[in-house]
Amino acid sequence: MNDTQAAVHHHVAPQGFIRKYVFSLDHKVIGLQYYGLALLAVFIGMVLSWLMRLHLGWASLPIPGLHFLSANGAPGNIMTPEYYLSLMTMHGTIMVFFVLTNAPFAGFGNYFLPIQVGAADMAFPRFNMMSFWVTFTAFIVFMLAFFVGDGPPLAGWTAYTPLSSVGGTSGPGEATGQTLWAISIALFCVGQLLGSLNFITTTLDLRTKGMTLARMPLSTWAWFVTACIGLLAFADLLPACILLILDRAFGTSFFNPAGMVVSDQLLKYSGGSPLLWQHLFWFFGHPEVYIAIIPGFGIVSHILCANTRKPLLGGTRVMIGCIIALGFLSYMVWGHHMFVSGLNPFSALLFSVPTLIITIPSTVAVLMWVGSVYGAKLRFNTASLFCLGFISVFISGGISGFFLAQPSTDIFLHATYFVVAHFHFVMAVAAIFGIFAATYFWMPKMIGRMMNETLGKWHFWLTFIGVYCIFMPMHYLGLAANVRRYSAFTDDFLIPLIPVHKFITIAALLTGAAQLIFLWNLFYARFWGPKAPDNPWEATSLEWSTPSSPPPFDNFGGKQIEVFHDAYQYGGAGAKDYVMQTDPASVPAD
Amino acid sequence: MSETHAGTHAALMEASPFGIQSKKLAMWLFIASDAVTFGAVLFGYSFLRVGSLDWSYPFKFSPSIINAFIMTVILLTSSLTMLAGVFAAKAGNKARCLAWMGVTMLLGAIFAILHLREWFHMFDEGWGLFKNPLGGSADFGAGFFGITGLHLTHVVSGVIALAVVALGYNSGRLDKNHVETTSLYWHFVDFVWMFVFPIVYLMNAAR
Amino acid sequence: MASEREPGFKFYVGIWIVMICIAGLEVILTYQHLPGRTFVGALLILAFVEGGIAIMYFMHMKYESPNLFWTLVPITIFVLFMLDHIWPDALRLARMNMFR
Amino acid sequence: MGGKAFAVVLTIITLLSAYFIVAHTWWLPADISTTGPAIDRQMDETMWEAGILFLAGQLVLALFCWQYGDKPGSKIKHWPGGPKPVVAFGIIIVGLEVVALSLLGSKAWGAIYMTPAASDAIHVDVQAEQFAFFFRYAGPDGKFGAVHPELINDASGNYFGLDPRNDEAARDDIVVGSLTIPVNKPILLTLHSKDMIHDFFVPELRIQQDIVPGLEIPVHFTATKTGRWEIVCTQLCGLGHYQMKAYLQVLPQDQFDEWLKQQSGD
Repeated sequence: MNDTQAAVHHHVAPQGFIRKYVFSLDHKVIGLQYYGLALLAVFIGMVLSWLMRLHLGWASLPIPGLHFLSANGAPGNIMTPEYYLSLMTMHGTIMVFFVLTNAPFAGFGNYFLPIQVGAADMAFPRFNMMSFWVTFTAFIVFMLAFFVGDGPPLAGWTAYTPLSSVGGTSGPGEATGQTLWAISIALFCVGQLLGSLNFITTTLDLRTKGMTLARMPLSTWAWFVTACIGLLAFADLLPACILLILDRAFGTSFFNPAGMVVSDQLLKYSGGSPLLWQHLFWFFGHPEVYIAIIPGFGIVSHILCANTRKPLLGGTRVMIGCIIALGFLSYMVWGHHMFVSGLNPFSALLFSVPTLIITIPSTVAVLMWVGSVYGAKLRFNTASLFCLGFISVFISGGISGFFLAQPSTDIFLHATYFVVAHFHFVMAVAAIFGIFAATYFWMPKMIGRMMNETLGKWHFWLTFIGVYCIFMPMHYLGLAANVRRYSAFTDDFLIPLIPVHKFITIAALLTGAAQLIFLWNLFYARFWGPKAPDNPWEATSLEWSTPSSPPPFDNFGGKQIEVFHDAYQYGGAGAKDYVMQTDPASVPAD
Repeated sequence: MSETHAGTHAALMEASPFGIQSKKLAMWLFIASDAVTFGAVLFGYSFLRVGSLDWSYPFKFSPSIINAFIMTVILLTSSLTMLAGVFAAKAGNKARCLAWMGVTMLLGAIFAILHLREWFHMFDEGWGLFKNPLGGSADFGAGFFGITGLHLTHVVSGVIALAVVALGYNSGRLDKNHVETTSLYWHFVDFVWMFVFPIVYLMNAAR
Repeated sequence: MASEREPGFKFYVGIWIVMICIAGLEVILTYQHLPGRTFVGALLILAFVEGGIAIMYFMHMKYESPNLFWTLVPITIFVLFMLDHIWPDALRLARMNMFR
Repeated sequence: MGGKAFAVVLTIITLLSAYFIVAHTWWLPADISTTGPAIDRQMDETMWEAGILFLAGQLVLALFCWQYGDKPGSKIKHWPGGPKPVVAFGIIIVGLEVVALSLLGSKAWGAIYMTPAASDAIHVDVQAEQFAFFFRYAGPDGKFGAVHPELINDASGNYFGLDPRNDEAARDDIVVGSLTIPVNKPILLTLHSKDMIHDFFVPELRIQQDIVPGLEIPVHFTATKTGRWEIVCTQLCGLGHYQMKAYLQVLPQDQFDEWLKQQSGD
């Protein structure tokens, strides 16, 4: 029966630059391509956030050269309110889609999922290649928005209708920019669907001998579950974007109610509803949050074990349970983004219960992590520091979820900086910390060279303290009813808060600057770093049993590998306190 | 790739939990996600319909409903002929399989033609993506043309896919499994229509 | 291999006839002037039966390993079922419409 | 080394973060509504439970990092009692919290959104547009004129699209740019929007409600203090979003009647 699995990947190593590095079928190259795209995107997004923060701190401050980016967006280098909103939209979309989805899931997933299950490549290398290039096209289309007529859209990354659906009359950037946004996101969905198909099929069908589902590393599990979520979530955003395009380009009114009057013009729409867009969007939007964070769960658990030198508390089972529970819950709670948006008050209560229940698997996961630090021989290399940072940041961000999960408190905090702080902590920063941890942990394998630990530690300390300086005060702003998505604070109750914004801005600039250390570290390592051994961290999973760093084209050099136990056989007494997955021996008892 | 390689490779792998080919599994997964896509559109359309105060019921029994019923029968029949093709392929009777696939494509084409014919009738009556000659909510047009358009796209791409697979199968580049996998997609197109027919046609019939 | 348990082609002809009958039944129902909810309910039930038959027989789900069914179908249905959260708002849309 | 440093830094961050909460350095503005206290209580209860979890989580993490660095000769210790009690602990503690919060919270929520407005509530019609709020009082006849979107015209000041010529209910409607209400009197707002989604947010009232085009969303409240507060839009509605605001003027009953008389006068 197994001949049915005889998968595609008996392809020979390609020759020629194009086939090797550009239109490559090799999952490792594609993984690096995704990572590179995310890296480019994250720095663009970061610069955007710098500009936004500067504007929030000093609204009338000229930013040298800004008018080159947009002449009418920043006349005399001073950002206009609408251009602030455009930058905010671009920042949000870039970060959520092209960074938080691409790097931890598509990037590292592509590179390591096949290796960790002992496969030579993804199940469908061609789909894999398509998936990246479609995503890349989406990115290009999206970036075009900066250069079209009236600039990027200003409807926010959630593109709430009717602001996003009635076209140019509703505001600058809504003419062409928003259409580009919709097209780009639709393409992105297609790319991710192809990717998810590949991930799921590879995980289920291409596991090497002995690699039962229970023995898969937690990172693989996380990527697998993420793929399952993405498969259905992006399938929901895709039609939503198509309907949005229909509304914008063909005058349908799915999301536009009757009797809308924009600039004294009665618009010819009838019978649509903005709530429909919000439902369709958030039905994707909440799972998307988990697509961003769940790979972090897996990566952190994986790296933490290698650095605590002991298996995770509760073994892999509890963590897998948490991840799967989160996966299911992610589809039951999207309404908590809409408590005050005209949602039926009854469904608000209905949504708030599963939302609060999310805290249970999250708490259990945190307890497992913290519990496995107990009694460990914790190695404080950069990777493990970022793991610990992840846990701390995830706690902080998760806690504020309690407030937003309840309609009664959300009614005050809904559109305030409290929300900004919450999702930046729990989704953005936590996921980014996961990415950093993975980078410091896996780069030796991916580029074959070690990264500099000292620089890495500097990077960690500055980033860790920095993010707390940026986002912790945002909670306080939120409690003081500081409304988000304001490009300037002119209301009486907001003016006293501007100093806090100045502080946050400075913190953001410094933290952003600290990322340059990381960038330099990465590039230095890539070209001049010391050669990496095959298993620098004394870790056990399959990616460390590849014959070289980076692994050969078919990952294991034609050697057929067999797996004998799960990926976390640490904690033995003696010099070699771990057992590779490929090693029949069992871990020596202490 | 060579069977021998397949053999050796397989022996050294964990069994797939489903015991089916990777590409068949991938097709199933695609079908699941596509089901959600259609689901989302149908839910959206129903949402607007439930919320609408002036919905219009344009479909007369003749010709619309009759036409839609005929289309349903055609699509169901095409599924049957597709099955016949798969049976033939499994029995190793290539010529027979290709013939049945041909019939399936033909039926698919007829379905598309009938569909477009109906569309143009409606355009003549003044229907459109945002036009409603009966004066009610324009969302009927948007929903109807949106959903059936999405479905029609699936039908057409299905016909094309069948053609490609048939050629490949004929030239021996593809095997019976490809035929079976493609058949899954074709049946799914049929499956979707089983929801489109009642929800979009019958529920809008002038009663 | 699963396909041994699979019935012959005649069986599928039977299935085909059944499905056409269901479609016909739906059309007949349409003109029985049933109350709205009953009509919608009946149509949906029939649609699900018909779709189920298509999945189980035309698409051979019944003759694949049960794992496949128990993995794909419940999850997909669960996700789509969750979308039912939108109905309270759809009703609200009608009740609170500005131009009532 | 790294471990101890991390522990110290994390502890400092944690205590500092907690300090500003405990000290209420930045806090919710004083409440001026009858439904607000319930929300504030809910906020405090959540803050207590969340705060304890926050401190516990961060400090325990710090403690372990301080203690269990990779020292030569140190031995691996496993959690005493294994994972089961930990998992159970997590599920029970957080589970109880979930139950408690959702029970308490639903009350506060229901008081605002799931109870009808008092029968003697003063009815004010609110129209939001890019980028302003307009408020309409029914006038002496107590009836609102119908809204005709095609007649809406900011240039001529017909913000609600009223048709006084054919619709006498509309003739005495009072349209003003700021919300003036009497103190201690239930108020019923009907929120609707002319163009985009806007939001009616008065932090002091603890009321935040999106204003969705095509829908008429009722909101009711009772102000308990006289004074002047800001009404701001919290739903991104376009380039002027940040300066879209109006004022809430809460007057003693007699002054309010006075004001209303003047308005209907001219």
